[in-house]
Amino acid sequence: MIQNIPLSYFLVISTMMFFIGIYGFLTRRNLITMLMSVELILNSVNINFVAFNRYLYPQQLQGHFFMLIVIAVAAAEAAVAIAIIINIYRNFKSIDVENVDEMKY
Amino acid sequence: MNFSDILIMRHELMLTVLALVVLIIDLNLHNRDKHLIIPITLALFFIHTVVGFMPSQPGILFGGMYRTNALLLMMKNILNVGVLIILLQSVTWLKKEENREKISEYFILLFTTLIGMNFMISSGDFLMFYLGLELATIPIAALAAYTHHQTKSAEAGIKLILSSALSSGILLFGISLIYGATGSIYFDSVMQHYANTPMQVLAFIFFFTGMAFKLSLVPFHLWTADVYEGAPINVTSYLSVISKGAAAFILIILMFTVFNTIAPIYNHMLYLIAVLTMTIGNLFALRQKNMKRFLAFSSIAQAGFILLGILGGNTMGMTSVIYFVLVYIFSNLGAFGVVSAISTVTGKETMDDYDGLYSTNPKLSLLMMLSLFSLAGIPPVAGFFGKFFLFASAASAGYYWLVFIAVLNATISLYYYLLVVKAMFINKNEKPLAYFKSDLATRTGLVLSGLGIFVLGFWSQIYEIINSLSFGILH
Amino acid sequence: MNILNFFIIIPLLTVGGILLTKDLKQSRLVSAIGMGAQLILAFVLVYLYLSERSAGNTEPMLFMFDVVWFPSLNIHYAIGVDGISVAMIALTGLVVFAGIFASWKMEYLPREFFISLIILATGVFGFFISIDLFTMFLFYELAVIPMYILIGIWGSGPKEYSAMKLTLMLMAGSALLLVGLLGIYFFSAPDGNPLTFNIMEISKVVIPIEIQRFLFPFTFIGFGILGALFPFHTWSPDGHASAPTAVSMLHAGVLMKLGGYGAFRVAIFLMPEAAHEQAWIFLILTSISVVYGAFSAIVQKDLKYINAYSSVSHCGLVLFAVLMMNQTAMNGAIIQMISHGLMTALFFALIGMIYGRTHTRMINEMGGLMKVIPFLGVVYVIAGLASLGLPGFSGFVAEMTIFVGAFQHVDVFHRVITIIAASSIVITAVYILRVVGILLLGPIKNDHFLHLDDAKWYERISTITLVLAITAIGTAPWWLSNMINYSLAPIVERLSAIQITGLF
Amino acid sequence: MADYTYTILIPLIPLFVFLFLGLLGHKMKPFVTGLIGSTGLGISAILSYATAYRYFIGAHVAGTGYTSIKGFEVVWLHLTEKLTIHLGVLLDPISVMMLVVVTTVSWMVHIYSIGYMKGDPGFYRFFSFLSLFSFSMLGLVLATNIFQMYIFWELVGVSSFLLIGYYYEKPSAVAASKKAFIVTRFADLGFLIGILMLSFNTGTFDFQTLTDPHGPAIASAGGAAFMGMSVLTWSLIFIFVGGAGKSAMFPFHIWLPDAMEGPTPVSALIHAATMVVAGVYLVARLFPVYALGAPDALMVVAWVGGFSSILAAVIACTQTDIKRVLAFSTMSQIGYMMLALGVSGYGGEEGLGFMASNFHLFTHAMFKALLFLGAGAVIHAVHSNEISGMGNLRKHLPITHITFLIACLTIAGIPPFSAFFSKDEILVAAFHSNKLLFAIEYIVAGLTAFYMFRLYYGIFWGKNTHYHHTPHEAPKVMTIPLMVLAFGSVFAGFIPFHNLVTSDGKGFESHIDWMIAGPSVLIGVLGIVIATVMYKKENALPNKVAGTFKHLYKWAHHKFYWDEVYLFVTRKIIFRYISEPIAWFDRHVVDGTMNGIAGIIQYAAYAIKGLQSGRLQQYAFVFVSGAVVLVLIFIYLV
Repeated sequence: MIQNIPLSYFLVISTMMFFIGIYGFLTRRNLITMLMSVELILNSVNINFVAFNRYLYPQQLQGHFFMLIVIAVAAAEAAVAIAIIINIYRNFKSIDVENVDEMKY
Repeated sequence: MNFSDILIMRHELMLTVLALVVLIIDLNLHNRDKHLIIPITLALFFIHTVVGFMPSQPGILFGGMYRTNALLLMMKNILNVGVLIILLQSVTWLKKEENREKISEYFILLFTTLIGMNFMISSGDFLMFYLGLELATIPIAALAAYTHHQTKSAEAGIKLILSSALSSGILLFGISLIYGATGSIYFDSVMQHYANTPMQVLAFIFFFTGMAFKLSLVPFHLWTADVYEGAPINVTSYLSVISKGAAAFILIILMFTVFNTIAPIYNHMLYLIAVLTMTIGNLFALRQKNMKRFLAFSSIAQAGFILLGILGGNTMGMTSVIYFVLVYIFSNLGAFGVVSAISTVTGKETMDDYDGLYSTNPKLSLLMMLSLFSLAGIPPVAGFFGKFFLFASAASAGYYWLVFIAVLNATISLYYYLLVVKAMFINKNEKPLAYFKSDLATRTGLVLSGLGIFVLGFWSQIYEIINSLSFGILH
Repeated sequence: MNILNFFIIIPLLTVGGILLTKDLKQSRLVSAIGMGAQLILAFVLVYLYLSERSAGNTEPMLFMFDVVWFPSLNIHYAIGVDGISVAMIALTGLVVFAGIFASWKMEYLPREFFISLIILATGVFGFFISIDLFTMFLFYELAVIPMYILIGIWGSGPKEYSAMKLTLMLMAGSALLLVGLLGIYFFSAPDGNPLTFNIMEISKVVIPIEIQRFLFPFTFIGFGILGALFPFHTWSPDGHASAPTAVSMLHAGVLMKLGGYGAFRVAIFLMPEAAHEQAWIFLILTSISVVYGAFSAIVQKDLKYINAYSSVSHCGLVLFAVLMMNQTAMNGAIIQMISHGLMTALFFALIGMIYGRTHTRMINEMGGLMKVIPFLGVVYVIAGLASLGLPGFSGFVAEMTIFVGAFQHVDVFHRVITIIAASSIVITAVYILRVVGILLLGPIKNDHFLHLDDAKWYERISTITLVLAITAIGTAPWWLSNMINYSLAPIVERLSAIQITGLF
Repeated sequence: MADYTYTILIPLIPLFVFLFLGLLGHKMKPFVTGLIGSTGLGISAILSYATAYRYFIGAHVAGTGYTSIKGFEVVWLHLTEKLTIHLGVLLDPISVMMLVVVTTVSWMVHIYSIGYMKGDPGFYRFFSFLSLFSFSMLGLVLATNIFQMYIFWELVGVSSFLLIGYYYEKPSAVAASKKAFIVTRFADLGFLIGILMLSFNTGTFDFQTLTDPHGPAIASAGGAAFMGMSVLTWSLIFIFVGGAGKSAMFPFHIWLPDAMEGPTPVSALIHAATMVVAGVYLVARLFPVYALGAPDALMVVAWVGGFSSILAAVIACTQTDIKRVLAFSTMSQIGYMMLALGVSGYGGEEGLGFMASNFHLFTHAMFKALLFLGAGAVIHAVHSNEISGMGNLRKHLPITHITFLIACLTIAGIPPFSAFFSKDEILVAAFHSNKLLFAIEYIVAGLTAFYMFRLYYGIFWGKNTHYHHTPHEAPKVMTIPLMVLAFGSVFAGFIPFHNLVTSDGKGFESHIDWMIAGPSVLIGVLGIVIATVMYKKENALPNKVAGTFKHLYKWAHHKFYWDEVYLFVTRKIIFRYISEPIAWFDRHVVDGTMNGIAGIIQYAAYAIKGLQSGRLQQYAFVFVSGAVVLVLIFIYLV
């Protein structure tokens, strides 16, 4: 069944996710949403890894493991990021990224 | 694989143990005795640094994910020494009342990132590299936000973590494409398969932006100044020196090995980015009044110089980059050490506060001046040698105009370094910062960096060792 | 131990000694002893050099000493001297010695002052003894940077601005220079030998001409900026005007000579083919320097500016003569460097001493000083006469050697331009006499000046040392000239191996 | 060949005296310094006389020509393979003659100055400067090569500068000394260029080689040409420019009248007898080259000399400062000498002009020094230079009066005073060469007699001036030199110059041509008569005459406005239109560019600060665009 779906479909999906993630990162004002956008990017990477592995190099597992580790790291990253966002909320009373521009020039 | 094999990961293992020991001690100490952690940790880290210099076997672990050899050890040792100086310089700051409960956090997070960097340097595949990179980045974000009650610190934290998340996302995308193109994440096999196809160039560029982020190359540098300014000063010096140094090390290894096949393309790119980085870094540094921000931009410009060595593309290039980073660590730590000492005692961080500093604190002023001269590349301090070798390696590849631009930029940078010198030595001030005496640790840290600035240049042995090791790697 | 190493060691020991001192009295004493020893050493070197030569030693460089420093890059700490560098070293010794005495009353931060001054001197000495381009460049930069501090802290007027301008322009010069030096290095061994920074080694090979065409302007302008080449000379008037006395002396007297010496020893010696091709451009620039500097000096009102522009003119003549590329003109260039070094040091010393008494450097605020400070007045006149090229003083010897030498050039263009450059001797007379007339002669304009003291003993030491040197060269030029000529011969031989073609 | 090594002492003694007095003079009594100076010069003078005797008579083999002898020579500076600057002593008829002139006048002036400068605070300075001058002048005279001559040429220039500006607190003296130095310096540039060209073409500085009729200099006459004249001609013209500057020939004459600001003995020594004739000496020194190699250049010499002599004579008639009258008279007489050289040929009778010129130089030195010293005695007595402040002094100053009268008669060319003979030879030479120049010289002879007697009557006769205190005769130490020089003026004419000082060293027969000499004496007498009518008794005639030639008088009185022209050139053109714009250009354009570069960098630093906006998403945007741009460039463009 999977053989009927060409690799390029996955790649298109992952690329779209990648750019949606970037778009979200650039446009969403809420810090949490920005973090979610990053997760989108990371997930697009995961799809890439898995797809490449499954289609092109089915005899090995490097892509799969990479995906697993990325997921784990993303979780850790999110944890630290959210902790800092809480800190931001305490200091700025807001989690709007537009407000976080005390240091500039 | 047996036990003795695993010992070739000595640095990483010891650091892990160190972090755990700090944690355990912290748990067992009463709240009012927390400051005892500081001397214990310093002593332990000192032992770690010394042990790190003991010779070790080159080898490969985990089926090629981890590798080590004399050059990589040397890089790690360089970082260790830098961290030792930073730890010494942070003692006064850590002893402050407000930090009492968080002392161990500082050490643990710092050691964790150092572990990450060590792994990153020793990585034999992209997976280990990525893990090391994230391990080296995420805790720093926490460190940047170390001072809870300061908005600036929190802002620095969020800016760092989100920017780095984005950049590592893009980097990962690059890695996934590399994997797709070559079918492997191991450096050795990627190197053999890497070719100049559009997809692989794209993959390389995405990968490179991630590294450029760490090295804060223009235009991927914008987080740098804000984070440096907001983070506690010692974290800033850690970021600007150790983190950047590690990134430079791994970048040059990867450039010279994995991506060597597309060197004709990335050389153009590096040329462009080097010019941009030096120029824009300098232009921003020109008008900074906050010392941390000032040093942030100066370190951006310095990163541009590092690219010159990579452009050399030969043993000389590699040697000069490593040597430059070594020199840069000492010079920048000298400068940051002074800023840190002053900032911790008086809370003053702007250039105007330094007016007339020489009349009250001559030694600090002298060290600051020498460090700045070293950063600017003025003899007889080591920075001159570092810069000269970088330029020489770029010239060896025929990039004379780039060298010219770089030296002109060094001249511009001299201008703003001299502004600080002028503030300290020339400007008159009714009320210069009062005389103060730093504690032993800070002074040791400052003296160490001062010594380094002098010794590294004249003692050609160091350069020669790096050179022979680099030669071993590249041939 | 090689005698030349002491030229580095003694200043460093002196700096160490000053660090141990506490106040002005001790630090100036230590400096005077150190630099006195250095001066004696310089004369010993001259003596040793001459006796080596008369013993029949025909090596181009004597007292060679060579230690590998960075083996992988083939960088050596290589030192050695020929007649030219010996002469320059003697000059430096004299000027530094006089400079220490000229700053005998440096009340503000004396230790720092003397340390910076001596570090500067170290750089200069090191530069002149180096025969390795790397160490040469290192010492060059080492000599430039203390200027910032010296001018910035102890200067006067818009000192921060001037110091910054001077430093940055000179550093920009060294940017050009660095490119040139690296280029020379990478083409120093076309036939596969290890690359080298050693001047004597490089001079044995011919750098490909197209490379030379690229590198020569970098190197020459790089050194030229320090030698006040038009239009890169503007650091000089401001810098000199703001600098404290001893610094002006050292800077105009010695540091600017690094430019001429380097242009000659590196740019032209190592890249003679390109030098021949491109000389005309720089000849035009230098002859502009010569005339332009002199004209500018005519209307200046500040004594130091007058002298600074005069230095532009005189140093332009050095580069001009170097570019003529024949033995006599180059010989003249070297003598001119020494002569100008001594004269201008003397001038700046005197200006400093006069300023210390009158508290103004504006000539129109002064007048008739000869009456009240006859010693300084007479020495000023002597310096002026030396500067305008009066026989009996060194300036005449230098200028005449240059003009006669330059006029021997086969090319008409070179001879015409020589005449243009020679016309500066009239303009020089105009501004020198103008200053002497307004400053020293005539009635006393200001009653405050009636009670000025004449020179103190330390000021006398400073000025008499220089006057003696100037007259010694001026009346007995043959030994200096022969010493230089001997060392020039191999260099000129290399230059004349090239087919000279006229421009017009 | 006789040994003349000792002649090196002649210049060296004054040098030592200079150094001795200059360094230690302020510790000695004034009179002692004067004595040391005079003694030193006296020894030099005696040595010179001995040398002259040996050279012309003692060691000379009768019947042969006078050859040039190098008494002494050392290498001073080795320039190129061919060109070497030597210092030495060259003895030939003209240099020996000049030795006598210089040492004699200088000695007299030294002695005279002991009296004249009495009480002056800078007494030792004055004597050391005088010695310096004597040294320089003797070095110039004895030069073996043209470069040595240039060296001492500059040195006499500076001693002249120092002596003119001796009263350095007087602004006019300072200005005059500056002017003298700069004008001559400018001319010296020509000299230098001439030397450079000459040495480039001939490969030698040495006079013996240069003046050798078969030497390289004359051989190069046919060489490359420029603007219709050979390079040799050009180089000799340039050299003559130097000579004209020193000898105050038109158009470099303007410094000479102002130079009278110096003490009068200085004027006598430097600006009458010795230094100003250096130009003549220079041309005479190179005369064979001029005559054989570049007759065109010689014509220039003749015309410049002729024009200068008449210009100066006209101006002299209108001046009221006695020293200035004498200064212009000097210029006029030197014009004579130049003209004589210019019209002369080479060898034997052809070289009459050469001989006449040197003859006149010799006699002129005597009588003009006498005139100046006499004027000095007058000034010493009345403390004024202005002729209007004098009159009827003959009773107060009898010795001065007599010697001055002798000098006036001499310069007017009245036989048997010495100048009659020398002037006559010049006129003869001019007559055989160029009638127009000859006519000019006749007029000048008349004018000379007129203005000299105008001066004479103005001082010693004329109106009964009332003096604040009675003028009295100068002391012995001043009058004795006057008498010595008067003796010289009277009898110098009988020296057989035509046997001694000739263009090729060989003597020739010469006799007085009364066809020419007669009218010239008459013209002289006419001038004296007119002057007597106008100035012996105070009357209205002079004003009337001045009124008649109003414009001419006004122009002549203002020295034909040459000073103004020079002022215009220096003040307006050089200062305002060259130097100031250059200085402005330097500060604002050249330096402005450098500052501008710094400004642009600063501006750029401010202009791009918006990049660092502090907003995270903008950072991310730049980051992503950076990546995208890199991708675009390196995938699609490269």
